[in-house]
Amino acid sequence: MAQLFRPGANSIAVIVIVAIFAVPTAAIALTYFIWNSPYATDQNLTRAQPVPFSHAHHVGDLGLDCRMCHTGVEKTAFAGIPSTHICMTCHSQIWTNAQMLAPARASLASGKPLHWQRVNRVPDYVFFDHSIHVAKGIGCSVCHGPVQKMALMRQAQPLTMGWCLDCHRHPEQYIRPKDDVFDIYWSTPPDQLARGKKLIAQYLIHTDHLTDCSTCHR
Amino acid sequence: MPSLKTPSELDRRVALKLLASVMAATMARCSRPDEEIIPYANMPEGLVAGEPMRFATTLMLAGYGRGFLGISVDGRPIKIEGNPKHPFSLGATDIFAEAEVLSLYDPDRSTAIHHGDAIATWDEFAADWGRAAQTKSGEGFALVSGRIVSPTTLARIAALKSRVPELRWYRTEPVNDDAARAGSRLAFGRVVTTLPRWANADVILSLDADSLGHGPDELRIARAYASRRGNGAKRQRIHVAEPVWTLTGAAADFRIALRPEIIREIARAVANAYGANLGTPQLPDYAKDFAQRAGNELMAARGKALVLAGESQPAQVHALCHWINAQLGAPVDYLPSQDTVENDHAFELAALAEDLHARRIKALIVADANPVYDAPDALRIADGIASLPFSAHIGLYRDETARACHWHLPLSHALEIWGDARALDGTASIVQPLIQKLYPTRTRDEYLAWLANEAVTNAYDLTCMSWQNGIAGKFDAEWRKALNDGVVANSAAMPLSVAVARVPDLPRTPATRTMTIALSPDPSVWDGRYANNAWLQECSKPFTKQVWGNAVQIAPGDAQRFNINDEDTVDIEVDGKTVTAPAILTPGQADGVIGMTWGQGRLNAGRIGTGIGTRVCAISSHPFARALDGATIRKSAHTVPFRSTQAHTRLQGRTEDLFQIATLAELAHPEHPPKQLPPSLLSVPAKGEYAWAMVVDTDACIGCNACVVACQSENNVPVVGPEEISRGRDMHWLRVDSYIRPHGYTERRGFQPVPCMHCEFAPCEPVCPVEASVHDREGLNVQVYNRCIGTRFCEANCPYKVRRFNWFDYSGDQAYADEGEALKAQHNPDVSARGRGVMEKCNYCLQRISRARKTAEKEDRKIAEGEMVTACQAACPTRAIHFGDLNRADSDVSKLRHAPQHYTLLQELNTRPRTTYLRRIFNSDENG
Amino acid sequence: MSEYLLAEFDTAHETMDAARLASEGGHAAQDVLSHIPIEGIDELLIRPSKPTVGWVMFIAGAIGGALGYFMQWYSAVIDYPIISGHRPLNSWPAFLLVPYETNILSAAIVGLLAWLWMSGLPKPYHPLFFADVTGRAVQDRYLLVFPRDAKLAEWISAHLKPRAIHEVRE
Amino acid sequence: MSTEEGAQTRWIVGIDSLEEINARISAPILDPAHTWRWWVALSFSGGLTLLMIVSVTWLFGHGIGIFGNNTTIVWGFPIANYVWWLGIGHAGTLISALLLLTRQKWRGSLNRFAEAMTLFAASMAELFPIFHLGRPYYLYWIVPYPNLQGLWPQWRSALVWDFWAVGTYITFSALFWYVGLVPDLAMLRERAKSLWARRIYGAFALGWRGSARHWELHERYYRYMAALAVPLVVSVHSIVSLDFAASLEPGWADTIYPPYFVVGALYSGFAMVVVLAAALRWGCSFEPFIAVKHFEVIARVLLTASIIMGVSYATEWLWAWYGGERSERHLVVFLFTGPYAPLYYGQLLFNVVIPQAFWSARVRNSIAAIVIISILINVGMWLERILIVWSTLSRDYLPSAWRIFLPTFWDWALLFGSLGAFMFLFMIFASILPALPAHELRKLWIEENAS
Repeated sequence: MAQLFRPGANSIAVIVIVAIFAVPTAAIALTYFIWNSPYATDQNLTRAQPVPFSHAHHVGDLGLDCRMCHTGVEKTAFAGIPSTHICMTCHSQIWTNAQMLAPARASLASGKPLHWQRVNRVPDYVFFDHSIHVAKGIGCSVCHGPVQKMALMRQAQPLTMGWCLDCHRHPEQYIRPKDDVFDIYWSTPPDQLARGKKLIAQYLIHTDHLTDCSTCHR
Repeated sequence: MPSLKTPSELDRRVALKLLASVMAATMARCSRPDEEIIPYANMPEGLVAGEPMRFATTLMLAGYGRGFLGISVDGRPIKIEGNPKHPFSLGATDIFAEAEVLSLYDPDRSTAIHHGDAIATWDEFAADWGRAAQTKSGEGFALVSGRIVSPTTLARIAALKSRVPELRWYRTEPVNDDAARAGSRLAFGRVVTTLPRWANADVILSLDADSLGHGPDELRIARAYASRRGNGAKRQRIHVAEPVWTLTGAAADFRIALRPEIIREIARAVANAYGANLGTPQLPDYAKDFAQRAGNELMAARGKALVLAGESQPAQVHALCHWINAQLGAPVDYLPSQDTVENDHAFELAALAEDLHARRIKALIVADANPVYDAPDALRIADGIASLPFSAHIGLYRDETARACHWHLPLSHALEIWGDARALDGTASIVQPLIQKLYPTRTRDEYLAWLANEAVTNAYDLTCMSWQNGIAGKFDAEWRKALNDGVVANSAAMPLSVAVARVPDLPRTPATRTMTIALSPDPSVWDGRYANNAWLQECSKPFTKQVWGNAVQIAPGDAQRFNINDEDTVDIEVDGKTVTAPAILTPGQADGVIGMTWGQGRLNAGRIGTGIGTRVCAISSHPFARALDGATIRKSAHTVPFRSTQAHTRLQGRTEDLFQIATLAELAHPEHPPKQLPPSLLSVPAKGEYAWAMVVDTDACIGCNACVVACQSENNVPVVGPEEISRGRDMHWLRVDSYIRPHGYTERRGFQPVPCMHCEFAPCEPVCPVEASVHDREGLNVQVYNRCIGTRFCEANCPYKVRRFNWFDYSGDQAYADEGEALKAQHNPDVSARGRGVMEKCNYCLQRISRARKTAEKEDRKIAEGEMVTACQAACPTRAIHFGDLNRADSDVSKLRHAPQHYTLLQELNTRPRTTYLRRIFNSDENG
Repeated sequence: MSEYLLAEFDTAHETMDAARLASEGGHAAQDVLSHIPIEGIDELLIRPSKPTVGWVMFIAGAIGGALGYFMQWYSAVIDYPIISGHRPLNSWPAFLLVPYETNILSAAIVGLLAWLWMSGLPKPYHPLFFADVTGRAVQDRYLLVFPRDAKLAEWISAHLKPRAIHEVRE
Repeated sequence: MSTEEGAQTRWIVGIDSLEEINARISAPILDPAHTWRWWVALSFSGGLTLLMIVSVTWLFGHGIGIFGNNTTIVWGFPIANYVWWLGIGHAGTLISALLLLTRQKWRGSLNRFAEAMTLFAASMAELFPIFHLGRPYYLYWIVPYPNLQGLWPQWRSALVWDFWAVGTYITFSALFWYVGLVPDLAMLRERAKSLWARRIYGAFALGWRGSARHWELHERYYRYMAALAVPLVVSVHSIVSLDFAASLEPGWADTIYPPYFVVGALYSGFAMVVVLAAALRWGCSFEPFIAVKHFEVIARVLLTASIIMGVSYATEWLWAWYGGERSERHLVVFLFTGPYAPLYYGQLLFNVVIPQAFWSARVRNSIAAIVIISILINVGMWLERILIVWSTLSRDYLPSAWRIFLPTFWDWALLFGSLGAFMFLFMIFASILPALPAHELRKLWIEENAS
């Protein structure tokens, strides 16, 4: 008798001891990786919309300005989802009988609004304000990506707090001249950092306050 | 203020019916359900989604209108603020105005016509009314209402009278001015409204006149009062003689507590000094000193001296005061009374009872009044109504009177209606809706117009009709301006020139040995009409700090005499009727006087108000009497809990350094130089772009609680309910601490509003393990709710105990009284609703700072001085709360920080608060 | 294939004497199995052990403590400086407590691993367990371990006078 | 202490052989003779454990509003329970480590179960701060871990220190305890009857053979751990005391707190050791190992600690008076005259007055008396903990914030539930693991019988 274990038990014992340390570490790392992945942040997810509105067509092909439909973006926290009325200013003239626009026509007729599925969102304890970002030279495409290429709207950035902080800590990486805010084709110039710093000074942005909790949470 | 366009005004509200806030409430994030965005089908013109808009409107207290601004977001009224252009608001609010926005969404509001207990249709009511109204002359028809000074409503009553000529209108307001009316008749031979020009008085003697207490004139007087505070020569001196504490008494420089019948002797003493020759006043020695000093000072300040009498004093005292004021050349205006009914209120109520029991009434309409609750039981109003063939009640709630009547018709809330009102001086203002009617209700005018068979029965048209003639010619522009300003220009009445014919007689009353009950409206729920408002029920009363109930205030001497301890439950008996309530010992109250308040003990108020407290109005056979003699007091066999938010109003230990007091004399010659900041190992923080700070002037503060309710409204502060209060929990971000300190033959009282101190060396921050309590660069001590895990270390380590913890989900699933979702419509969308297990506290209205900053930054400028106003600051009728940027040397707060009366609460702890105080100053030559 | 001779003794004293004799006789024992520690006996074995677990723990503790401080300093000063009651960003007095604990924790954990590593544990399977008497060694016996060798067995029997000699074969 | 006497007489009596030691220590595990008393005790403690589980379920469902805490007394039972339990734990470590380093022979009879007591008490202790959280599911935020918010714990908070201290303490105690257990697990591996029991003990014994190298490293590591344990244990309750002392509050912001807490911890812990020792001696027939003499020695320790506690209390009064700070002074008056005064007098009576009975040799040699006094000391120490929390928060700087704490059913349920769970765990421990260190007792027996 005497031996309780087979020789392989020695290796297993060592593996168990290593695992006691390795498994939790790996689990934390994996969790972080998954939570930060587009899968968990809902990035690049398109959602079924009542009307399959294409930014690629309206912005990319037709070259409409963002503010044409998102009327509140310069004035209010919410950029604003256009009312059916705004859709129909054009579509009462063109594509008046298109099948895909039937819900919009029904909405206008009944006065019942369209129910769009939200694509970009932050938690309700984050008080994001479009107007101030737009006013201080943060372009639409910084957060919303190349909408002119999106047939269906999708979330282009992770919208996590860490992602927000990246810009709030170093806005010079992203800031652009106010005139270019709505230019979806704007690309970062090679001397962006120098330009960005100048713009920060020019726009009187107090960067120290940007990472205060109270900037976004209250 | 946004400009308003009249006709499309209505379009806007129609659209709001389809309201779809872009800000759909997000659910808990963990499961991330899909979320919808619902835009407008057709965006209403002028509306900016998610942005607050302000509309001028009018709210009524005791029938008189006061102009306010309603703040509305996405079509939901969320806040009431003062209207600077209205002379009876002057930009400030009181607790009742602030709380109306909660009443609007009250799920207990009546939403349907009732016949008995059953829901009925309009047609059924119309048929019954048709039958009742068949007699052409309208014999036996009666209308009961409170005080009505609205031109449109008066026109409706006139119209109703033309339909039923025999209509008898009983106008009876529970908190009324009967004594003043009688005194005015005695002095001038007619009823006039007396409006003191408080700001013009150097010396004021108040004979139990609670001018700074709640009422339609409070805000106007409070502002004038504030303009004469401070440490300079402009300061006025106030003498008050009163039986129980009032806000005016607490604000006085010299105060004396006397039984009501002795107070008139003071009037006699003062009048004698002017040669009235009314006989020797019978005063105790200390009262003689008081009377002499007050009399001398009044005399010396002739032309700038004022004497006022309160409702507890008989007509003769009022008349005598008019006479004294005439001798003094007092700054006081006499205006025609807006209340056109000649009879007094108590008389009308008694008449109603008599006519009911004498069967002189056959059909009764009660328009927004609650006589069944208000009237003493002895009048048996409910029995009288029950015996009628037809009775209908129009009201916001199915209250006591509604249940006595056959019919109940639901009334629209003031924030949903068109209408008009006049203020005390006749200033007219329009009642403008902020939201379309939430339920199928009608306004008082609409009901009356329908009952009168008028052609027009729509409130908007009715209101317009009243003013088309009044603002003749250029109606459109003037109307728009009236809506925009919240005041109809030049509508105030001209002062009358009246004279006091002769020295009124002042009969002596035999000194009674019995206990006298001094009655007053409840400081929180007024005459009971606000009893179902949870904010007001949980708004602690200025002196007792009681919430959710009413108490009996007795002087410590009497307590000893009757062997009653603090918070014992007592029975008060008068005229064979008994009420039971907890007793609270109140130093500085006159011996032999029991202080009680009306307004509680509602039987059918709703989920919030029913059964709270004791119905004091039951006991007297004299309706609305302010003083009842012959009361007895004894310990009760029952136990009624006393609930308060400050258990220790009678502070043990030394409080001199907490609530600091100075006399004017001391400030002129300060004994000690102002305290230097204690040294600290910590470096003085570098100031950010702004350095926000608050200075609270305890000298200006009158303890009216407007700031408390304003804060609650602005910041989505939940109520916790009586059970939680009994467990010692409350949620107010801003509390008003009450201090009392013996002084000579009386006590000195004061109020200290305590919001978060926003300490620079905040003790709460380093103890938070997760950075939920942190500083921002502008000096705000902020609480990040979504980061908070609820260790409560911050509150444990807060020397000021200003933090509030959500023990339960007070604003969600575990809300008091479980009233459902409707109340959430009131929530300010700019402020997070805090969930269970999270600490919260005052953040200097961070949402307002944020908004101000963004507005300024978009214009590439800094926030201007005075641009950023906190909710409490905005509400304060005495402008006691100052807020601003310490980085500006010329800002209000920077200057006040150098005032000689400036001090820091618990300075020795060296927490370096950003909220600091100004001392309470007594205008006295003595020291201490 | 390890094969052993186990010389069994009753007391620590006897074991010690036997180990000394064996060592002097040029047949130093490979190991001792005993139910209680015998002080100084390892010097009489073939490969006297020079355990350095103390140094390992010291270094691990020092590194753990330093990492503890670094973590705080990096997070509070470099990564996300947040104002907390206007205490200095590098609030070193307050930051000493966590390193104190990480120091002890690292020393203890690394020490445990070092103990296991140096002791050759865990070894649930070991040739010596083939002998039943090994089981007694953790209860009340003392065993000197020698390589299996018939001549050596005789020498042991003659010179060390053990209570018994056991052979271990796999 | 009693080194002199210890040298004169034996600590282990009535044992004839090493095998008897092994047999006696293994008996409760391998040949349990469970009497009805044992089952009653197990069901009683199991029932209380169930009560704890119900309480916690209720707590998580309804929120911490179910406790008696209020706006200003934001801390209540859970914090007091935490401090109390953790304090109890400290005696185990100190007995084990300090007595090892000072080569006290009476350690051997106590250290194993005292360390188990440490583990269970510390486990009970660390549960309470979790129960007390408003949002316990976010507890992990006080741990530095990679996160999407880019946030870290706030290192200046005593609660973060607590986390590291208690986390280290529990891990450390478990290691220390386990390392000491290994040779005994090897013994059980050999003595257990069923193959599976042998394998399980065998797996945890790691293949311990008692080789010279094993012993050499074991002794060294164990001794280094003991050397680390003493500063650790002092730091843990010092840090716990900083939950209060690193504040601004009257009655809390005292420099005396850390030593006062450590002594208090030792005091309540030794008292709990007495109770457990008496239970084991009686329940497991460990009379030969746990002698009256052991109790006598602990009684002396308790007496010393009670005097230190008395001095500490007096120092607080002196401080308040001499310091002259209004709030501090008022707090002392409040303790003596306020609504908590009966509790405060209880605290003084149980912690300071009654233990003075230990001056009497007769009391010191009566196990029953020592056990009763120890229980009273534990009650007294709990009162001290709850009063530390209550009194300061009830009487803060601003009188407007003065409140009184009224405990609820759930406050008590969780306290007694944790006592039950502790007892339950301890009974389980005593039935599956050797409650006394057999190898150390064998060594001691050999030493004592060498001459």
